[in-house]
Amino acid sequence: IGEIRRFIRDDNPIKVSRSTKELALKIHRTQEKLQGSLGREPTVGEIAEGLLLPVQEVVAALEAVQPTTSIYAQSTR
Amino acid sequence: MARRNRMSMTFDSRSENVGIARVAAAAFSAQIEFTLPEIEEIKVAISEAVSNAVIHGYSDQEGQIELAMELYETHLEYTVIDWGKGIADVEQARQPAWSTEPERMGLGFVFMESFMDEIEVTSALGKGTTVRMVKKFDAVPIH
Amino acid sequence: MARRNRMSMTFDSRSENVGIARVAAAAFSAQIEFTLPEIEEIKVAISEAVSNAVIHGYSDQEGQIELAMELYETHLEYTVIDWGKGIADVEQARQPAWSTEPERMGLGFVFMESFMDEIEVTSALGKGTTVRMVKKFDAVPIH
Ligand SMILES: Nc1ncnc2c1ncn2[C@@H]1O[C@H](COP(=O)(O)OP(=O)(O)O)[C@@H](O)[C@H]1O
Ligand SMILES: Nc1ncnc2c1ncn2[C@@H]1O[C@H](COP(=O)(O)OP(=O)(O)O)[C@@H](O)[C@H]1O
Ligand SMILES: [Mg+2]
Ligand SMILES: [Mg+2]
Repeated sequence: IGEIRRFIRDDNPIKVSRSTKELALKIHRTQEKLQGSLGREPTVGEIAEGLLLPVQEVVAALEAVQPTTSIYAQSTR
Repeated sequence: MARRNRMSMTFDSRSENVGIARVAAAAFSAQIEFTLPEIEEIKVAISEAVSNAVIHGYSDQEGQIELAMELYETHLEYTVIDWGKGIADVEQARQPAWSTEPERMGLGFVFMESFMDEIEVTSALGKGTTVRMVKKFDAVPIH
Repeated sequence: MARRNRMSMTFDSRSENVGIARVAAAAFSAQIEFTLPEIEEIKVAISEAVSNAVIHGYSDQEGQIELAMELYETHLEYTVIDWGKGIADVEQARQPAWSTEPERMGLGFVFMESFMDEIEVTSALGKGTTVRMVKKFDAVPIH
């Protein structure tokens, strides 16, 4: 799996700017923090509220740090 | 059942567009108070359906793909259509680990099935394939 | 000039869809190595055009909106179409601070003009409005 991950990352054609990565990191931190305080998985709306961002921007930021095609599809190559 | 929202997108059969369709599907689905892991599952199901259209439907040749998304009171419906080569035996194609290409894992339909509540595949050789997937939800809060 | 990619989306005239169209446009545009501020600008221009279709074109009534996006060698083209009420005087509508609604700022077209390289507005009363915007780029690296 580590090998596949590294392959995907090296091969990842999307140049993700640092600020998008930072936003993705912030989203994950908010997710974890809310998980702790709520005692359950927070919804996208709760995460977006905490970050004062529209829900669409939250889910799009997470997509931008991922490879374009499915990891399942790529890992077979 | 009243439809609350609809968006459909049509795009060239290119691997770049799988990621763009994923973003749009995630954003459309975020109208419902899903958790991030739930959104992630929806994205995987959409990716598998759309990349099947690119890879198998058109075998990397030119063609159009449609992704239609509809929001109802208690479920979301996603339909992925291609007008490519079609599937000879749908039941066989949906079997775990079954693939027409030796280097592939044959798990696309398995992921779609496990991450969605319903999946319906209709296909005709030389005509194309339609994959309709339904994701249910309890709450009705809409952003 | 060869077209390298195309995606078009059609959606209900609802304010929720402005944000979805916005992130889809950002994802489509990210095929080119724009800087983040440039992507932000494209998103603002798209939002302004789509929200004009929702607010003015259909005045919050039902209707369909299309956003077509095309990638060429050295430019991107975005076309936003509505089949709503149309604009009586396009030249006047494009003036800074001009709005038919007293509480609005009338800066939508100003943003579209300053963030895109070209903008073309065609409209007919009772028929609808088409806003075509072009964003140029130098390099041709495609992801
Ligand atoms: N849109 C499609 N058009 C033509 N054939 C398809 C399509 N989707 C799936 N198939 C067929 O079904 C098989 C199984 O699909 P899937 O479970 O996604 O596995 P994989 O993509 O790894 O082969 C594919 O190998 C292919 O033969
Ligand atoms: N799609 C459209 N359909 C009908 N009228 C429009 C449309 N887009 C713009 N307009 C008209 O042009 C005017 C100026 O638009 P804009 O610069 O975006 O400012 P604002 O939206 O703040 O009014 C609007 O007030 C409206 O009268
Ligand atoms: Mg597959
Ligand atoms: Mg406006």
